[in-house]
Amino acid sequence: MLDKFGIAKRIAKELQDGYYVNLGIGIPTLVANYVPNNIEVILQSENGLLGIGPFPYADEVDADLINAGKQTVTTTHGSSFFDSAMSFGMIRSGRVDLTVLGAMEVAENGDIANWKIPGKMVKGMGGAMDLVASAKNIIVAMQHVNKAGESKLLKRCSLPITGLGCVKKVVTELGVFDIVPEGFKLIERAPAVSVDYIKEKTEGNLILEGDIPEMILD
Amino acid sequence: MLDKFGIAKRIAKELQDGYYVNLGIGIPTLVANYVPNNIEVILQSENGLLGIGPFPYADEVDADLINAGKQTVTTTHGSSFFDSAMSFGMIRSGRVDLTVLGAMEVAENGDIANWKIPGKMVKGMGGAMDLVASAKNIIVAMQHVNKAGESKLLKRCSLPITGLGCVKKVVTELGVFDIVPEGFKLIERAPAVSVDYIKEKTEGNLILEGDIPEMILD
Amino acid sequence: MLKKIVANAFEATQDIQDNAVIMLGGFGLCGIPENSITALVKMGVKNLTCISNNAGVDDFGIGLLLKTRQVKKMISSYVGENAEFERQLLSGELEVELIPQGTLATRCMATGYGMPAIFTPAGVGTEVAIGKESREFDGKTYLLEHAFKSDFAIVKAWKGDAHGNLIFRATSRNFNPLMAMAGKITIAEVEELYEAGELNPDEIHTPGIYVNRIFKGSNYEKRIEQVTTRLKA
Amino acid sequence: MLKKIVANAFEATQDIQDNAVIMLGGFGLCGIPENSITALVKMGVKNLTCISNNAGVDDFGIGLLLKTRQVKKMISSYVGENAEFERQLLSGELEVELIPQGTLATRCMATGYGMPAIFTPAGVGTEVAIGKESREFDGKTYLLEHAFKSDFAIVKAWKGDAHGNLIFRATSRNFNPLMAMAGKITIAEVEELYEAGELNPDEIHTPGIYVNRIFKGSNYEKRIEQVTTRLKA
Repeated sequence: MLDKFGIAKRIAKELQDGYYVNLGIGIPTLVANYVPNNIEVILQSENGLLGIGPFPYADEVDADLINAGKQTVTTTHGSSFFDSAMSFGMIRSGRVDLTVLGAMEVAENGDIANWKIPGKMVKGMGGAMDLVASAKNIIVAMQHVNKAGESKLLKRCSLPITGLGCVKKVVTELGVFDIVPEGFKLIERAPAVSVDYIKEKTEGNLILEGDIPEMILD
Repeated sequence: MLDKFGIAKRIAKELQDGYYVNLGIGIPTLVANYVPNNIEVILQSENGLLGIGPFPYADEVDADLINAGKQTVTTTHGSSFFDSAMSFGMIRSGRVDLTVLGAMEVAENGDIANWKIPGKMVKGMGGAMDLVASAKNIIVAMQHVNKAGESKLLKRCSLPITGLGCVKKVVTELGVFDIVPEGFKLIERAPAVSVDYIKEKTEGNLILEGDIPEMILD
Repeated sequence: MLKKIVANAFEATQDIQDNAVIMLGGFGLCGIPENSITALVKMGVKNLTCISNNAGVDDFGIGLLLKTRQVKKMISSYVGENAEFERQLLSGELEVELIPQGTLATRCMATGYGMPAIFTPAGVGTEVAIGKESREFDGKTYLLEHAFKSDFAIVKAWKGDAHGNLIFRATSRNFNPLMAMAGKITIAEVEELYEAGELNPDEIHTPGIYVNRIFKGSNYEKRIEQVTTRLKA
Repeated sequence: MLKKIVANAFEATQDIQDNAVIMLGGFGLCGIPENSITALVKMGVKNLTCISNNAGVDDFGIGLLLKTRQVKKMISSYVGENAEFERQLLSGELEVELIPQGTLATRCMATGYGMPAIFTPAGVGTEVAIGKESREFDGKTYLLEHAFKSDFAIVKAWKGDAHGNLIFRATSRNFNPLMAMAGKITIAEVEELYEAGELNPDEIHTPGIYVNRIFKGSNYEKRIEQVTTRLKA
């Protein structure tokens, strides 16, 4: 089974040289720590920054320089600033190659729910609805089950939807799943996790083709 | 009767302190020469400049700095550059206080024709259609009659329309006309021009109320 | 002569009345018009509708206006950092309209660009789409979203000049230039105020035509919501 | 590593095929991609559809592509400076679609912003409106105008860097940043090419995400259509 760092590490293997990537808050943000040394990836922050650098040293902290999670960050070589309309323009026009975000639920048809729990204080969707409606390649990073132990990979989302049929891949502590027309296709198992265990924890249609390899995280 | 400089001079009296103004090619451009000394007017060029300065001295000519008429210009204190989408954004959103442009025909309902003569090579509308569709205050500067001696202040435009019901005022060599619901209301006569002469040269409905003063150009 | 410079936030905001619809620039606490918010609190203007990506925190930013119950309605994309906000919302004292962030940004731009409405795919199939017109282009569905109407836009810039030209710094740009274009009356507070001609025309983000009033702000606190740092190696 | 830098205009444009739809930045002869136009002439690619505000003059700019009969169709707002253009148009060799300048600019922006269509009042009631959908908002009529689709956008900037970030100078900005956002593949030629990190992130007009290829141009002529000067007092 993977911890959150393992999930981030596995997602980092999806990165390709020259990719423009938007990383959501939470586990997705961790992906930045595992970008392979031999490739260059440019991180987009939807408040208006291309080229997010590492967190600043204490004496570099700049109130005017934050990411979409409102954390202080730095720039890198080749960064640019722009307003939020252009930022979502990049997203809507498909210039961002990969979007990684968290979710409360993902359905076997690629629907995602990650912004609202009825009966709880609603904090808002932020940029999530724009991202999921526009990004051409969306990977969800999340825990496989919720705190009550219920599967978050569902036949149909039970929570209010953030976007329709948009998720391409899900990475959880149990494995990697491609969303295909028939449902969740198990691509890789997490270390020491059995197919049967994954089956038990997945409510949505699970597709098993041939021998499912265990993932290699070097 | 006015010459083209007189027309420009008369239009300059319409300028108010702090106005943002777009001046078309031809007589309108001359208006810039007669801005009263005690007011400040900012000229917009739709290719992407706010704050057009005078023509450059010979040793200042800069190929990257032109107006919408493709003439070399300069900047002034407080100028800014922007792209053409923002430029027309300013125009469409009503931020430009006054637009002065030439015309082939103006109709008594405020329609304007100034971009195309059937049977002749069509050069294009450039920004004219955007300007007339959006500007809140449009003054036309033109000759009262065409080369054939026919009135250009018409009941209805005969040439292809540039915009509908948009002209607010017309200044010709003969006088100043407000466009009101009933037609062309003569506001001022040019020096030494009689009301009867203006009547003779105006095809559209001419409205004469009371004594029409002769204009004063100081 | 252009008379855009005013003395301070009080002079800039003095004609903002009860029930006004105001836009406030900033993302989180980054790039917010601190001086103007303070002035609005002191003036006590009531029943405001605030269009702003966020709602501040309990004791800073728009949170200050919430604390004094001056806000009737928030139009935002994310409001999750504010306990007083939550209390007022749950008690029904406060109305909230949540809008996807890109839609919020683009609806501001639409106003500034004289476009009455825009199409965006954000929110298709969700409750955001309820009651909205949708339309397909090239096989993809979009929602029709309307340009914002507001009485005032209040923005914060780094540098400004007497013509109202603005330059923003780093990610404090965010919604500021968009809202600057969208106010019926736009008020800009700046850290550094220059004479006309002192700013490079190529570097201006908001041309002065969009700005009605400008003043040099003071005592910027520039609070940070989440100071995240790394250790020196 | 980002591999956007190419050696020259030939390398940048080598995969532009016959029948391609290309956007070319510039207003008049100001800010046009001179090097790329020369390369296209030398390559002899044919039946191009060119989206460009103007069509150059007889012996410069897009006029060079017209002279060699490489252009099938021009989509422009104003084409009035070119005798060869006129000849081809009248003889039926060349197709022309005339579009209001603001509509042309905004349709480029729409593409770059992922908006399938925009509303503009330009052309309402004119022959430009024929066959187009119109719609009223707040009592004013607008035309629905669609985002452009093109295979390549070719722009000219003043400064650029290895990430494709671009800075334009004075009014040579014009359509360049708009078209840079609108190409399926965007090619930028620049007067000065820098390493990543040498440009100030606050001053960048076109973020590199929109630019696929960049090269340092050479021998810019920067011809001026109308040199207008005043005399020293």
